[in-house]
Formats: sequence, structure tokens, C-alpha cells
Amino acid sequence: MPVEYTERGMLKYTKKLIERFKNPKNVGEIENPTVVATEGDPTCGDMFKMFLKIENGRIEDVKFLSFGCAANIATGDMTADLIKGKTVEEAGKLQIKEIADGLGGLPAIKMHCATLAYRTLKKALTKYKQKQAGGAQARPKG
Amino acid sequence: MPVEYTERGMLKYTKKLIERFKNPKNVGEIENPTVVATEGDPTCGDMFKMFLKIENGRIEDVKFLSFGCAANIATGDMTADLIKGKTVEEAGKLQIKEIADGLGGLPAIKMHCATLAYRTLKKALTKYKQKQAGGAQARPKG
Amino acid sequence: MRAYLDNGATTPVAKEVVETMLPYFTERFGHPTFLYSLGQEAADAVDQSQKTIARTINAKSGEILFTSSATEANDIALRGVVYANRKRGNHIITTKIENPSILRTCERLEGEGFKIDYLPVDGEGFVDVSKLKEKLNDKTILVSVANVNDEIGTIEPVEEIGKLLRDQKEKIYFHVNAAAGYARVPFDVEQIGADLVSLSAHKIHGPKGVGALYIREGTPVEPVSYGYISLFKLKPGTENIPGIVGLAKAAELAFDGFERHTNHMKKLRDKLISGFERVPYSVINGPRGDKRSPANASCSFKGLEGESMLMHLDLNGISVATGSACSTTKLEPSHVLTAIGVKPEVAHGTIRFTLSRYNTEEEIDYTLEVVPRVVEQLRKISPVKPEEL
Amino acid sequence: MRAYLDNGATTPVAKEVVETMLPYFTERFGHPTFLYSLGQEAADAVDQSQKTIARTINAKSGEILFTSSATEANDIALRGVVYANRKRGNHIITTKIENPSILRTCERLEGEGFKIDYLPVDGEGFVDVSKLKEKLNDKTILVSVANVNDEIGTIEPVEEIGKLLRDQKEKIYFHVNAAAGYARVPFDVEQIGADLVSLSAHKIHGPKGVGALYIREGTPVEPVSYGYISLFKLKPGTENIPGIVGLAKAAELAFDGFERHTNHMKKLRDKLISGFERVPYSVINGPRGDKRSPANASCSFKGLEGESMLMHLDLNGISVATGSACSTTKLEPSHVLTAIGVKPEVAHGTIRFTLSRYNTEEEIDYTLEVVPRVVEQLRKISPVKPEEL
Ligand SMILES: Cc1ncc(COP(=O)(O)O)c(C=O)c1O
Ligand SMILES: Cc1ncc(COP(=O)(O)O)c(C=O)c1O
Repeated sequence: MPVEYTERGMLKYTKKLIERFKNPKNVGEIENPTVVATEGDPTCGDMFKMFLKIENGRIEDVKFLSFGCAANIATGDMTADLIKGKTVEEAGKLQIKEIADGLGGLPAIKMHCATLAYRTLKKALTKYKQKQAGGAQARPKG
Repeated sequence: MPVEYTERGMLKYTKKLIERFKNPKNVGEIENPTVVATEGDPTCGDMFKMFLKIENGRIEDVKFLSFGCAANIATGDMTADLIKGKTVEEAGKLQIKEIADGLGGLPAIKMHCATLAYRTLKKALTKYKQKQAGGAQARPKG
Repeated sequence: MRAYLDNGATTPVAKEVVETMLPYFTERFGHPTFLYSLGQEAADAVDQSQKTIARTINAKSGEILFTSSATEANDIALRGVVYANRKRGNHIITTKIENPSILRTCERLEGEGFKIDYLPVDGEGFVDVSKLKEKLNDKTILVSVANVNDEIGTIEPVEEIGKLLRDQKEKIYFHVNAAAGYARVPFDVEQIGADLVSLSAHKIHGPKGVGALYIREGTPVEPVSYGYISLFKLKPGTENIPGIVGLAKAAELAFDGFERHTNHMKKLRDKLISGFERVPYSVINGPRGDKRSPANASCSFKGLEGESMLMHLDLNGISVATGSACSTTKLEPSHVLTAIGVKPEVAHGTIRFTLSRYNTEEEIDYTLEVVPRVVEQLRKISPVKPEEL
Repeated sequence: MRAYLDNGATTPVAKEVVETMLPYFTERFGHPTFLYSLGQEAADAVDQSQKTIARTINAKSGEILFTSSATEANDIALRGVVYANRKRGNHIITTKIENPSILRTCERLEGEGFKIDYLPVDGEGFVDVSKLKEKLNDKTILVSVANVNDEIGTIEPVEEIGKLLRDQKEKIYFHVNAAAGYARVPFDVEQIGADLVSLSAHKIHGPKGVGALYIREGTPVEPVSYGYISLFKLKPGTENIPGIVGLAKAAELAFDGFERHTNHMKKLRDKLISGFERVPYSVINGPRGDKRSPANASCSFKGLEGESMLMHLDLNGISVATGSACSTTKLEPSHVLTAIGVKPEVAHGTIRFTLSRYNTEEEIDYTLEVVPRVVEQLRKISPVKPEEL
């Protein structure tokens, strides 16, 4: 932009985002989750922990814990909504843009929040696949 | 001043000055003056012309014409008041400060106006003395 | 009766502008960079104000920077652009009749090694575009010309200049100081090809303490001041939110009915000018008709001195400026009048009358009644004969 | 219920201030440099405002320059003084916990070849004057320290620093950024030995867009901006007259009953602090008691992140700032909290509450009811355990 804004300038959340931040539907923990993944670091000011309950390759439940800004919470909640009920394969196709779009858009400086939720999901799915593979390998062996 | 004002800054006239500017008592010309003197230059934006009627070494009447700012007119008028009725010798002792004081003070950047009136007076008195001296010399010779 | 005819110096703030500003003092007072709702309201206000100003000059809203005055906008424009383009060249072209806010920055830049050409103007104050063309060289990085001269109302051929500059091989940035011209003459940054445009709120019935700088997208501008950055990198410090909102409202009012306002001013201006022409030994400065700002009438009354005239008019309730709006207390005659060839002894007797949409015909009639009287009065006590000048 | 507790960021303009400003928009709107009566009124207003501000800090009225913000005042003070004293030396001393308006100007000056020492502070944010003494050398020309830290409220030993500097053989100029401290703690330029002091109107219930810089008589300061000079050489451009009048009125209101106001704030501050101490895993930042600004309470709530907390408080009608008032959107923790040794994971959970004389006990009670609830709520959904930090 010609008239340069700062990093801070014009930070503005959509109504949708604020609504989700206020009333997230998916916060919390799942007892005996199929898989758990954490990304981020409290020293950086954002951390995201995702719990998945997967049955027959389908994500039956998603919960998350968040240490972070409003966008962190809202993107986490959005991500959870977007993958709930989907197969692992379908969930693996989720795009960062879908998360942002689901919230009516994200300020540029907050895109990293969507990225964090996305990375946590990827990590969880990878873990799940490794677990499946491990289990699959394990069974023949065991 | 530490917080420097410009040349223009805080130019302010006293009530006395403005009153004199509004209603100068001594503007005009004297018919058959004893002596006339002009100082200043219209190209510089101020010019002052003084008419003196001197009888028996006493200034019986003073008038002036002014091309200049409000301070020019007011200082001229003040100067006229200050010397009217005085002897030429007394008038010769007039100080610039008296002119300014008579107006309740002058902005620093307007002191040159008092100086102009003062210089015109000096010139007129010198002319008068020269004239007297010339006359005195002339008589014996004549 | 009163007649405020110094709208070129500053204007009263319009009632609607004050009303628009008020809630931003006491209710919507948040800091625009803060996330909570009060802060967002302030940020939205800045956003909206950018949009409003942008619309009036056919710019994009992100191209509007808010400053504390047109002076500051000019300083950011000139120094900001030449510092950012120092590597490409060090040559600047402006004119002999620019506002001191331009000329003093130029002086400073000369001290820093920049080369500046000050274009002469003709007897009506017009810049000759062919002379500008001759001065262009491969070191030229910036041209700065006001669209309207603040002293004598000349409307400069900025469109022609813009076209010339766009035709050059290397980019030459074009700054237009529109402080005197904004809301008086139409302004379209695309049509003119301006890269930077300065405005001032207090010249259009907005508040003092706010200006704006249009900066065309992609124009490199280096900051010239530093510190806590709230919204804009080029103007650090917390934004004057009520002021910005006031500027936008003032612009809205001025452009809402632009034709009507300017026609009204033109009528009053022409009435003033014809009136002055009937005063003996008077000279109108600047052009007539369409090439003159609707808001400006400048007249030299021979044989008298402007300040005395100003003071007498003030005693009669009429506010005006002397010839040089910016050197009231200097003995030198206005640099603008000198540039158009007015002799100093005449220049000293110059009065500038500047109008706004709020002036009335009655005020003009009254002025035309008072002026000849005061002129006569002052000439009577003057040692200088007007017929000899 | 609403509670505005971000008075360190900006304040609502006091009703009396708005009323005082109003006539300067529409009636006394003249340009201060013009000789006619309207202009004189404006100039008088500037004069009177200088006097008022001067009185509050024991200065002379001619020593007060008006600017468009404390940021601008800081920039003029720092760059102005070091440019003017460049020949004598190139060394500046400041602290690690200054406001960004100081630090960014310092960054710039480093780029221009000046050497800057940033003093460390102790766990409560205090500068160690003996460390400052060690850094002094024969190239030192300027020391800049805020009298009150804007994030954690530490009242710095500026009097001691001033004394040390006055004891040096060569003159070392002393700048005090009082944007956060003005009208919160007493300030006497003579007692402190300050040569330059920055203030901001919008932090004391005055309008945005105005600041002031005290410049001790005889202090050489080079201009850092250029252009049309109205009254002040160091701040070109037409003055923000209503803003200046507003700043003066705001100062008058704040100092008229200074003790009462500050005692009121202290009471509320201490109530807040004790309330926060009862929240588990909370840490108060900065000192307690007399060495803390009456207006500041800063608390880190472990296991949660400040922005979420800020947003939840806003949803409850409470406006606050996160730990670093100036980096809401950066991921780095506040440089001030880092400097006093707060671990980043704790710093991220910091909220700054800043008071004004208009806050009420009910607002504080309400805040102390909401805060623990929000803290609990956020900790419940956090993957970070406060007890592990
Ligand atoms: C200590 C300090 N200095 C400077 C500033 C900047 O002041 P202004 O908003 O007037 O530019 C602030 C406000 O954020 C501050 O708290
Ligand atoms: C052409 C022009 N440029 C710049 C300025 C200065 O504007 P401001 O008062 O906003 O600094 C003025 C006003 O005097 C002007 O007429």
C-alpha cells in the first residue's frame, strides 16, 4: 500500500470471527482421544492442541485447547467444524483458505493462526496414519 | 527565546498604539512650514514626512504624512506630540524609547518605525539648524 | 457589519463539521490501534475519512495519509520523495511563486546538495510549461507546482505539466500543493497525473491541525519523522481522529454542491474585482475569468501601505490579508508579486481578499463601500502620490 | 456496566475541555499570525496556553512549543538536540524500556552514526543511576529517560539523573518523556534539571493531535521539519489552535486538584492490584507504592494470552491494553516486560490497566468481578498449565 500501514494498523476482526471467539463450540478435551497433536509454543504467544476421535477412518469428534489470540481460538473452532464428520482423507484435503473463509476472512497479520490450526491438524492426521500403519504392522508381527 | 518565534510571531499592538493609529492628531501638512524632512522609501514599504513650524527656536506645530504600517502612523503621531511646544534643543534630546513608551511599547519587529520617525525628526532639526546657520551667515554677508 | 474575507489564510469551521467531530472527543475516543470496540470505531473513522477524501480527487482510499497541516504534507512529499530517489538524481523543479512551505523545504534541500530550479512566471502568474520542459534533465526526480497560487489565484496548467512529465522516459514524480486550490477548482489525480497532492482542512471549513497527503500507489517516500507508529508509517504519533473526521466532513460539504459553491464565489469575486477597478490607481493582480481561483481577488492600491489598510478594514469589521499572506511583518514585498513584476512600492499596497461559500453579497457590497473610503483616507495622509507610481 | 481502563493509551476528552475548544472552531477561528483582531485572539490563545502549561511544570511560558503529539515532541527533542550538538559529540544514553516513539528515533539516529547506550533496568523497571554514570563519556550529548514507564508504571529517578548530569563539566542535555507521567506525578523542570520535556494532550483528557515540548531557554535545537512558519520555527504549519487551547484546559483541570485526583487513582490502583493478587498464578509487574504511577496496574495472568483476555474484557465492557501497549499485533512479548525479566510465556498473558480521575470504585469492583471469571474461562481452554510456568 502506498500509504504504508504498520504491522498493527487496521487490525480488524469480522463479526463471524468474534462470534466464534465468544462462543466456540469445540473447545475442551476428548477423553481417550484417538490422537492428540500440539503445535506452537507459549513463548511465542500461541499454542494449539487438537484432540481427534476417529472411528472407521471418520472423524467423529474434534476438540481443541488454545493459548493464543482471538483468531487462534476462532480458527481452531472453525477448523474443528470443518473436519468434523469427514473422513481422514477428506480432512487431509482441507485448505488454509477454507478456514479463513469460514470466518469471513482473516486480517493478514493473523493468517498465521489459521496456519497453526492447519499444521496441528496435519500433525494429528500424520500421527493417526503412523499409528494406523504401526498398528497394521504391529498386528501381523504381534 | 528558546522556543523560537518567527519574525512574524506574536506581533501585537497595544491598545494605545491602535487608538493613535485610528485617530492620529497630527497628520497632514503645514502650509509654509519652517522645515520639511522625509525619510524612508516606498520601495521598502515605509516612508515618513515631517513638517515643522518653528518660531523663536520653539516648535509651534508639527504635522506628518505617512506611508507605512499602523506603527508607522502611530509612532509618527506620538513623536509629533512629544516635541510639540518644545524648543529645538529639547526636541533634539528625544529618545527613541520615549516614542515607544508613549505607545505603551512596540513589538520588537516594529522598533524600526520609531527609528524612522526619530530619524526624520533629526533630519528636520539638522536642516533647521543648517538653515539658521545659513541665514545667520547670509545676513552678515548680504 | 462584519465580512471575513481572509479564507485563504484560514476559515471558520462549519457547524456540521463541529457536530461530526464532537462524538469523537467524548464518546468515540478510542485509540485506533486497539482491538477493543472503541479502538475499532476510531480505526473505522480513519478508514471512512480516507475514502471520503480519496473520492474528491479520484484517488484510492489507501492513498490518503493524514498529517497535521498542508505544510507537513508538503514537507513529507518533497523530502520524502527526493530522499527515496536520491540515487536516481538530485534535481528538483518548482516555481518562484510557491508557498513558503514549499520554498523553505527547498532551501533546506539545497543545503543538503539538491539542485533546484525555480521557474519564473508571466505577468499573471502562469508557469510556462515549455520552460519547465527545458529544465528537465536526467537528474530530475521531482516537480512541485501548486495548482492554485494562494496570493493571486492563478490556476496553473498542472494537467499540461502532468502530461509532459508522464511523457518522459524516466519517472519524474509530480507533487501538487493543492492547499489553496482544493475545493475551489476541480482536481482529478488521474487526469492531472499527480503523484502527490497536499491539502489542508482549515482552508475548507475544517479544523486547524489536520492536513492530508495523497500518495499515488507505488510512489517511494522515505519517512522524515520518526517515533511511535500508530497507523501510518509516514506520520508517527497518535492520529488526530476528531480532526481527521472533521477534514472528511468538510470535504464532503465542499464537494456536495461544488458547482453551486464555486459559482457563488465566482460571482462575489467578480463583483469585488469590478468594484476595485473603479477605485483610482488600483491594479488587479493575477488573471481574470476561468483561469483565476473563484475564491481570490488581489488588488494593489497605489500610494498606501497594506498593513495600515488591513488594520483600518479590521476596524470596520473586514478581515483581509496583505499582499503576501506570509510576510505580514517583513519589509520585503511578497515574492509572488515580485515574480509577476509588480514594483515594490506598489506591492506594498496590496490586499488579498479570499472568499468562501459562506460569504454573502451584502458583505461584498459593504466591503466595496468601505474600501474606497479607507483608500482615500490613507492616501490623504500619505507622502507618496499614487499617480507617480 | 462499562469501565474504560486504557487511559494510558488515550483518554476521553473532558466536557470542560470540549467546551473551551468550541469557540475556537467557529468564532475565534482566526489565523494567529494575522494582525487583525481575529488573528490576535488566536495568538493570545496560544500565549495563554503556553503560560498554563509552563505553570504546571515550573517553566517559563516562552519555553513551551506545541506539537501534534508527544511522538513528534520526542522526535524534535531527540533529533533536534543531537543534530544541533553533533560537533560536540555523538553519544546518547537512554533505557531499554522507553516508549517506541523514543526507540524508533534512536534506531534512526544509530543509522546516522550516533552511538546509543540502552540502559538495563532492574526487576521493577528502575534505571540504576550509577550505571548511567558509568556510560557517560566526553562524547555524550543527550540523555533521554521517561519519568514514568507507560507499561508498568515505574517512576524513574529523574531527579537523581538530572543532578548527575548537572554535575558534569560539559553540558549534557536531559530529555524527559513525560507522556505517561504528566499529571500523574509532580513535575518541576528546575528540581529535575530537565532541558526538554514531552507531553501529550490525549493522555490527560485533552484532544488527540496536540502535544507539547518544553525546551529550556538556551537549549540549541535544530528543526527537523521545514515549511511555512506560523508561530514556531520548530513546528512549521498553522497551529492547531483549538487543540492547543484544549491541551491547556486539560492541564488546568488535571492540576487543579492534583492531589485529590492522584489520591483517587492510587486508591483504585491499589484496589485493583490487591484484587489481582488474589487471582491464582498472577504476577504484578512493576513496583508497589509511591514509586508506581497512581494510574497504572499491570498484571500477568499465567497460562493465558493477553489478546484473548482483552477481547473478553471488551465483550464485558472493559477496555484495557495487553502487556505491550505498542505491539498488540506482534508476536514478540513487550520489550519492557522482557527488560524486567518476565519470561515470554508469562509476558504474553499480561494486561495493562490504566486509570484516570474519572474512573469509579464501582468500575473497579466490576472489573475485579469480571477478571477472575475471564481468567478462569481462558485457562480452562488453554493447553498451557499456569502452575508449570
Ligand atoms: C510514554 C509515552 N510516550 C509517547 C507516547 C506517544 O504519544 P502520542 O500518542 O502523543 O504520540 C505514548 C503513548 O502511547 C506514551 O505512553
Ligand atoms: C498554498 C498554500 N500552501 C500551504 C499552506 C500552509 O498550510 P497549513 O496552514 O495547513 O500548514 C497554505 C496556507 O497558508 C497555502 O495557502
